[in-house]
This record gives sequence, structure tokens and C-alpha cells, in this order.
Amino acid sequence: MKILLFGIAKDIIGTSSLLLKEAEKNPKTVGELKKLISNKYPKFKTLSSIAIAVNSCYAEDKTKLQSSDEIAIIPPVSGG
Amino acid sequence: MKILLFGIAKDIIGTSSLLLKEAEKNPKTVGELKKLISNKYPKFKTLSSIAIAVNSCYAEDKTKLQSSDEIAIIPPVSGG
Amino acid sequence: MIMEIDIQIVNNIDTTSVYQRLSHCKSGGICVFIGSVRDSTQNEKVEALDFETYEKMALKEMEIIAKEAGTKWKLNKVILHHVHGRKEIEEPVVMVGASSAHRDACFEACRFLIDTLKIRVPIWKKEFFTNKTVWVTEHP
Amino acid sequence: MIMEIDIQIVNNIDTTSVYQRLSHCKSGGICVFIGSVRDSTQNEKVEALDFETYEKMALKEMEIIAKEAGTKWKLNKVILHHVHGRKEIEEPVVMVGASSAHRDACFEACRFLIDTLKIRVPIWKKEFFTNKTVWVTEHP
Repeated sequence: MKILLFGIAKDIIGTSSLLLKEAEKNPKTVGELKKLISNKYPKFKTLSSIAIAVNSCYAEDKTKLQSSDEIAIIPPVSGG
Repeated sequence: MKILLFGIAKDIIGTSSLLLKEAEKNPKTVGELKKLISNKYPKFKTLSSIAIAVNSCYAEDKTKLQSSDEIAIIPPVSGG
Repeated sequence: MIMEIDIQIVNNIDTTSVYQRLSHCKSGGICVFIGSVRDSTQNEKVEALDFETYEKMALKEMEIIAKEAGTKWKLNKVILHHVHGRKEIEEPVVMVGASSAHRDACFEACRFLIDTLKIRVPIWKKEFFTNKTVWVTEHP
Repeated sequence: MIMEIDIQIVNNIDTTSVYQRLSHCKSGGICVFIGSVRDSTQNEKVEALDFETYEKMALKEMEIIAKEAGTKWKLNKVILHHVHGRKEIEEPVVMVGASSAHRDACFEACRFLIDTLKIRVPIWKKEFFTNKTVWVTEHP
């Protein structure tokens, strides 16, 4: 399962994408992924919000994840 | 006393400026001029408003007129 | 803080330069309104518009409006350009804009500029329909 | 009524074409907002901004926003352009706009476009100060 990283998320994790090996206990939902990420990288807890995009759409916590999905961590946006 | 005319005022009076001869009883104030104009050209009474500019500024009814002033009849504006 | 004012009555509005006219190192936001000739009004086909201006007074009133905007909002630059003469469908007839540090001010100022221009600036619009011409004697 | 949508993520925003992009025979009003790089933020000197985009998703979100505007107001054309990469002081970074028959709709839609873009579109801004760089993690 590959996870794209942008902005401050990239700086916190130190890479532009994250590969969760099958050996690890992969998250089944967006909510589980959020928990996993913020437990592993506590700095995420200092951000005002964190969203997950699945196949380039904002996803809800209950959305199920499949290893073929394009998954991205969306820290607070600041365009414009 | 010369009075500039614009837009529909020009069409109503039929000329782009009006010369009030000294022989006529010249209006002393903006209010008097308005009355004179709308009595002589009743079509002005059909307009929603009529303003007078003295030296290219909107003038109040009580403003005094001098023959050296640049006077203009301002029918309802419709720029933009 | 000095506000720059750019006021013009022109044959043709140059829309390509609007950013250059309003951009400013202290401005994060620029809001522009451009009015143009529509092909119909109240379901009647319009062929063209013709604008008559009392130019001297119009320029004076446009400057008063710009300065009034500058007292209401913190603006770096303000423009008010209006055409005179005949304009065909899709041609621009008025362009107003403001630039400011944040976007609230430029949006509100831009709206104020066009609303006030339409109420106060001595410019008159004649509509050319297929079979008649009409002075618009009420601002819309 | 078909609304035309023009969405782009570009290296440089072409502000000169904005009127041509938004003018329409049924539009009497065009409202445009352009955001640009200010030389300071909260009294600190800014040297430049750098924009990172999740391009595929950003384009998709910008299209959703344009269509949402089209359901709220009767619009003829909508544009949303955003830059990526490093931008210096006074360079444009975002340009949004709408054209409509009357001015209320284009003003309201334009404001909606920029406000919603700032909340929802996956683009991130890094501020370059004299001695540090900072990801802006809150939209202003």
C-alpha cells in the first residue's frame, strides 16, 4: 500500500511517499490509517487537521482502503 | 447663461447646449433653473430624476447660479 | 500609506494590462470587475451601445469615488476606466478594480466602485435595438 | 444553458488573457480575483512563495468547485487557474473569475470560487523568509 505525501506531511515523514509493506498490519479504513500515521509520527497531532484522499477524492473515516487505491495524506491546504 | 445638455436631455430640448438670453428672467438658483426647465419642457417631468451640475459638481437646489458658471443638466445616469 | 489612483475615459478599454495596473508588492489580493455589452436586455435583442460622457465631471466624480473607497478600505491601488462612444456585443465598457493586502477589502471596494459609478458618474448609455434606439434613463 | 469551465495548474498565470477567457455575448458582468505574492506576512519580510500541488486531485477539486458555482448562480463562464512552483513578490499565484448576465452573480460566484479553493484544493504554500522556510498549514 503506497501513500502519497505532500507539504508538511512530506517533511514530517521525510519522504514523498510511504510504502506500507504487506507484512505490516495494513489499515482497512481511512480512520485506521489516520490513527496509524499519527501514532507513528506524533508531529501530525500538532496539525489543525489531517485528511485522507482516496483515488484523488476526500474520503471519510469509514471509507475502506484497498491496496490498489491511490492514497494521499492531505495536511491543511494553503493554496491561493 | 449657457447650459450643457446630455443624453435624453439633449433629445428633449433638441440641442447640445441651451443659451438663456439676459433678456429672459434668468434663474438665480439651481431650484429655479429646474422649475424653469421642466415648465418649458414638460417631458422632463417624466424622468425619474433630474440633477444640475455647477462647475462639474452636483449642486443642491439652493446653490446660487452665476452667468460665468458651467451649468449642466444631468438626467438619470446609466454608465457601466 | 499612499493609494495610487488610475482614472480614464477611453475609446477602448485595455483589459490586458489590468494586472500590471493593480499589482503591488503589498497587495495579496486584486479584484476586478469588467462590464461588457450583452446581446439582449429584457429579452430584446441589442445590437450595440453608445456611451455619452460629460467627461470633465465624469473624471472628477470617478476620482471622488476612488478616494471614498480609499477612506473605507485600506487599498494600495484603484482603477476606474470607462469608455465613450459606440460599443458592440462583447466589448468591455467599464473596468474597475482595487488591490489590497487581503481579499475582503479588494472585493468590497471593487463592488463599491462599480455600484457607485453606476449611480453617480455622468455617463449615459443609448441602446441600439433592431428598430429603435433608447436612452437608458435608469441605472439597472 | 451550458457553462464553460477553464481550469489550469500552470507555471505562470497569463493575466493578459483574462477578459478573452471570460467574455461572452450573454455576459454583462465579469468578476476576477487574482492573488499575488505580498512582500510580508504578519510583519515579517517574505522573499518568495513555493507552491506544491497534488495536481490530479487539485484539478478534480477545482472542477467540482466550478460546477458547484454553476448550480448556485447562473454563470456563462468560470475560470480557476493556480500556479505551482516558486513565485517572487508581485507575481500572480491564483486567478479565478466568473461571467454572468448581471453583476450580483459574478461577484458572489468569484468570492465563492476563491474562498472554496483556499479551503479545499490540495495545494500547499511554503513561505521563504530571510532565515527560514515555513509550510503554511492554515489557510489565512
